[in-house]
Amino acid sequence: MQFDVAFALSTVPTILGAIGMTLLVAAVSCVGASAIGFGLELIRRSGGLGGLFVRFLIDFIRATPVLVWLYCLYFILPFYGIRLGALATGMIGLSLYYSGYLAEVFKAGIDAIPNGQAEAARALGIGRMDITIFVIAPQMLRNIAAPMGNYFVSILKATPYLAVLAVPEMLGRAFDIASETYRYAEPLTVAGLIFLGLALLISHAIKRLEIRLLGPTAR
Amino acid sequence: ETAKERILREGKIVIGIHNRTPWGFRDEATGEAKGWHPDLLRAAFAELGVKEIDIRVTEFGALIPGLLAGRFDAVASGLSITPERCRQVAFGTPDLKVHDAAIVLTGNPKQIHGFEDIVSQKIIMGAGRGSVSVRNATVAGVPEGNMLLFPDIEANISALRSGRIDVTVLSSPTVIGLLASGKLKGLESADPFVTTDEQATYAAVAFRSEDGDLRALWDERLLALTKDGTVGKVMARYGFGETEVVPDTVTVEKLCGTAGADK
Amino acid sequence: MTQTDDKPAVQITSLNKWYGAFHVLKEVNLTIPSGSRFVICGPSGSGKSTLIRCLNGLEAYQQGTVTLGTIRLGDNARETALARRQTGMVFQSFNLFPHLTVLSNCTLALRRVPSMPRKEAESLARHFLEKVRIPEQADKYPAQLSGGQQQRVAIARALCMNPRLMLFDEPTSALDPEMVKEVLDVMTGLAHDGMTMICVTHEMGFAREVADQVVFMDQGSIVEQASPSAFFATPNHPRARSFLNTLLH
Amino acid sequence: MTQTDDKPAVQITSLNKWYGAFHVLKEVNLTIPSGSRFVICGPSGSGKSTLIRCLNGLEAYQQGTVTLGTIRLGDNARETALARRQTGMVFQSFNLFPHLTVLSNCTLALRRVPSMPRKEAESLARHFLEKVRIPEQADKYPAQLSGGQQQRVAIARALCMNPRLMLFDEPTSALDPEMVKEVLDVMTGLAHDGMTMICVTHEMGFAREVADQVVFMDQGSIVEQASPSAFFATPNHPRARSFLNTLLH
Amino acid sequence: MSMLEIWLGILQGFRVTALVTLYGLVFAIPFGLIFGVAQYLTTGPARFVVTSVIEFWRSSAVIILLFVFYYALPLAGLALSAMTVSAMVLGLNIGGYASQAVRAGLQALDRGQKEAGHALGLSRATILLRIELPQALVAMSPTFINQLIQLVKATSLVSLVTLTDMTFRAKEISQIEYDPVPIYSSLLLAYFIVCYPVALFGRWVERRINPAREARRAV
Ligand SMILES: Nc1ncnc2c1ncn2[C@@H]1O[C@H](COP(=O)(O)OP(=O)(O)OP(=O)(O)O)[C@@H](O)[C@H]1O
Ligand SMILES: Nc1ncnc2c1ncn2[C@@H]1O[C@H](COP(=O)(O)OP(=O)(O)OP(=O)(O)O)[C@@H](O)[C@H]1O
Ligand SMILES: [Mg+2]
Ligand SMILES: [Mg+2]
Repeated sequence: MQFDVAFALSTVPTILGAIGMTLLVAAVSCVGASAIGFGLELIRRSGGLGGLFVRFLIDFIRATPVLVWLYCLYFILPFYGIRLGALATGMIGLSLYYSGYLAEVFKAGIDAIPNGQAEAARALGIGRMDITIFVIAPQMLRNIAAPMGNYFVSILKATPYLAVLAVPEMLGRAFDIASETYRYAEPLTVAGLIFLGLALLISHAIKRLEIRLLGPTAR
Repeated sequence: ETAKERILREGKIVIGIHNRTPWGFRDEATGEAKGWHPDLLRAAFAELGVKEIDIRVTEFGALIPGLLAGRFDAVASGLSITPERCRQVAFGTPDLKVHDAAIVLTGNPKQIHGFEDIVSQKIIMGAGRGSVSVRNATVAGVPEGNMLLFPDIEANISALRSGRIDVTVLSSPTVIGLLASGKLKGLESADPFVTTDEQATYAAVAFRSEDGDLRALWDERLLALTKDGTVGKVMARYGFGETEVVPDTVTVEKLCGTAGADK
Repeated sequence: MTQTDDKPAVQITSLNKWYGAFHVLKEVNLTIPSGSRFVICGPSGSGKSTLIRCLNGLEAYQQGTVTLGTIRLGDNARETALARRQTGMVFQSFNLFPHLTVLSNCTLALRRVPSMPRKEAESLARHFLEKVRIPEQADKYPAQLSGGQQQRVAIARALCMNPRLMLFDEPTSALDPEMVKEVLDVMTGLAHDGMTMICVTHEMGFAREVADQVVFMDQGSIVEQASPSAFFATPNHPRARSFLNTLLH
Repeated sequence: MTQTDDKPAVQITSLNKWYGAFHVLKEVNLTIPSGSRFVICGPSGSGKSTLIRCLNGLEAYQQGTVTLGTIRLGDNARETALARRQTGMVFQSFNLFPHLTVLSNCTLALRRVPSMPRKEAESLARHFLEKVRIPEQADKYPAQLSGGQQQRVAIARALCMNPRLMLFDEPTSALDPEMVKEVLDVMTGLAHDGMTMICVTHEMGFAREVADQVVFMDQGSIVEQASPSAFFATPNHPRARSFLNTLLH
Repeated sequence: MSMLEIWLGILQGFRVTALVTLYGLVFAIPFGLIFGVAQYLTTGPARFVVTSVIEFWRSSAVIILLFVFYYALPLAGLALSAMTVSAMVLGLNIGGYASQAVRAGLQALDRGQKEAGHALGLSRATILLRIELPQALVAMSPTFINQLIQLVKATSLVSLVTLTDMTFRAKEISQIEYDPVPIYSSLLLAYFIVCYPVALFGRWVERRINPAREARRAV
């Protein structure tokens, strides 16, 4: 079996046809995971029973594989009367799963902000909510652009797991081609290169964003 | 040394399976290979002194790549003969006729008895990604949007149970094996599920193209086993009947079409 | 600035605070009349920062009362919040918001807390930036300023809230020697305007020139309180004497 | 400590350094005789740290020469390394190794560079810890010490290498006022032992008491060099005058 | 099968999960250390090469790498065992992430540490080994522990290359049982039991490294 470049090129349009689905799932999951993760982190910081529960929840999420989560959401929840579509399950599953990781990232980002920032804001009489939105969150973002970008890349790379839910994303398309033609090397290499390209693109964009965020305010 | 010579010398053959009843699976109790093709292989090679059947379990999609990469000597997991596959591997004599069958909820509430019902009632159908059933369904007019393609059979069953699909279309031996396991509470096979002869496929053991001598040996042994009734016994063991018998007119060459002629 | 002159600006009675088992403030009593300037000094770890932070609710305490004007802290959540807003604080490490321009640093609280319209908030902020003599830096980010300029922004930011009382916690100790003077000059200006001020500092020149009273703390207690002239000339407490010695070596 | 008295300890000629387009050191010439104590002062950003860092190879420079004793830096890699080892440096922020005990901080370089046996290195280290008056802290970690103690460990660590020249870059400016004196006392002791010292500091009391010469830098140039008494009494350069003014307000 | 039987059945895959993890560490640790340090020390073209190697392993989709290394490389004459391929691909993928932590840890160190070493006349190697690395590795150890958990969970992909790990055992059982609720709950539990203690250990290390951090609540 030789690597057939012409065949590889012929698979590109089919595989790229699913790039929209892959990007949609990845983008929605990145936003969802960030939002849920930030919420979880705020609850954890507020302490109390809710904080303890969230602490456990975050470690629980981190201690279990994403695939099992997707299975549970898709195949087990319907037994309890909750029926989500495959796409919704995939996006919710990835969002929930990675929210545990992003909560950790947010924690580190917030911990790195000197105490004095919140104190100065409190001393000015600014309310808790406003401190979080206007003082903590923007500074946190500057601290965590890089690790957050890493997890965005991870989310992108996790989209092939949605194959178990019959969501037609790029790697699934590549396997479709493979199972029709029984040539594996070409479609998988093409899919691999597209994923690698997308991942590098995201990393690069995050680096640019980080530089812009730090721009005039860094010393 | 060819693969055949090595196998005979070592008394061991390595087969690839994707762990699927009744095709080829690891027995939970003994850890040995069982199933339609492993049983035939064992019977075929035992007399030649090849006593050990070493199994490599992998995903269905990795069976042919694994064979080509030399990870095992044969795929003994119910692979169907198709012209595309013939370009990659060398199939032995077809040994089982396979047609589509369907599993539905007990009582078959939507009265599904063929692809026409699925098309006319706009039923959501499940099937295995890359399986022959998908191709048959497409030809029969089932729109892509009404098919959910899962990577494995458990997912199909789970999806059926959780109401995500109304029917899953699988190969008849698979359905027979599933129902024989007695684990499909609340499910049954859609009886009858009408198919045409054009939709039928034929399973065979697959070898590497360059191992022509090994394939020839297998074909020879398989013929002998058919004659002495061993094949019939194995068929009965897995609940296969008349409908699964391969007609004499069907040959590898015909099934491979022009593609097989290249080899 | 109008002051309720009949009431002291700050009244601290029997204040006690513990960090776990560590008794950090011990029976602190202090009365600070409106319009007066107090300097607090003492060795490191003696509780100066803790005391001053108790005055605007950055630290909780276990015993005693703190009354700001007519409001006793902790009695009533709404009133306590009001009292805190009327207390400005300047930190040793400036604590400017690095992601906001100088102007936004000053207007953030105005726009949020009394919900002042943008225009009005900005003109108020510019007024105070002028007062601390850096009106031209309004659109820069904190990182683009020298330490002395940053601390002056911090003072302007606190002044924007129109505080009745200003708290300073070692405002010059993180500064380069040349910049100390810029900040002390601004503080002296405020003192001359009649602002009530409590200032933790080791700048004895400033204490001598500006303070009404010098308070000396040691190990969580106020061990001496006197006018600057009396304190520098004849410190009573032996700890204060040795402290002044090392300071003025 | 023996010194090669015929040669100056440090000889800087026509030193020029740029950071990109920014000319940070401009034609600096300076001769520091063996056994002398120089204090360098000047406004922030005038290049004091950069100059002192050029003396032990922490900064590269583009023009000019730096000669330590008989060795011209950069001529010969082995000799340069030797000269650097004979130069001790104490930083403003201590830069102790937080993962090592005080004793290991002091012995690390001894055990590596001259490969001294453990016993010998430790007894040498304890000797210098005694000299800086903290022998009892040998087994603690830096984080368990006060700032003044940490800086004294840093001095002991540098002394262990038996340097011919000690460089200090604002060794007291990160310290609490009471701890400044501890460190200055140790430094004064070293000066009285005859150690050649170059010290960037704004502690004018120390300069007056200990220094042979005060060097005043501004914008990358040495603009004035004089004995302390002359410098404090009648600074020639207008920038030096205004600087002394703000410092001694 | 009872829940307990299912669970014990899944545990039969534990040996492979553990072996791939441990063997994976043999790849991950040296790769993370060497490439992290190399990226920290190099500049210019050398750094570009180092970064490219790291990015390849870090940003590629693991499934595709497993497939290519196991099924395509033998065609080029290099037949590695399933265990070696799994350990190498998963190990180097995690090692790629670890290298970023190593580099970040080194970069985050106060510059004064290196300078103090130079001023004492220590060689660059001694400074790296005795001063910088010990501090950076300790500071980043919670990250490394998280990455260890990631590695354990990533072993769920090795069934693609014929290894029978816990996830694959669950699939095997599910094709006898066809009863997703107990099977996937058991699988969730199996991973949880393996990973949660590690996660807790990570939390403990985190607190020990920076006791102040727990107490610090900026929000
Ligand atoms: N969060 C805390 N938990 C435990 N102890 C604390 C805490 N904050 C401060 N302390 C201790 O309380 C004592 C008083 O601290 P405080 O900061 O008020 O001193 P200070 O007089 O301001 O000192 P400095 O001049 O160094 O700023 C110190 O011994 C300090 O170690
Ligand atoms: N790595 C660098 N790149 C560019 N400019 C630098 C760099 N390091 C220092 N500078 C600039 O060089 C000038 C001299 O710096 P240096 O640290 O020597 O000043 P200094 O006299 O020690 O000041 P200070 O009293 O604040 O310590 C400053 O203007 C500084 O901004
Ligand atoms: Mg304090
Ligand atoms: Mg300096």
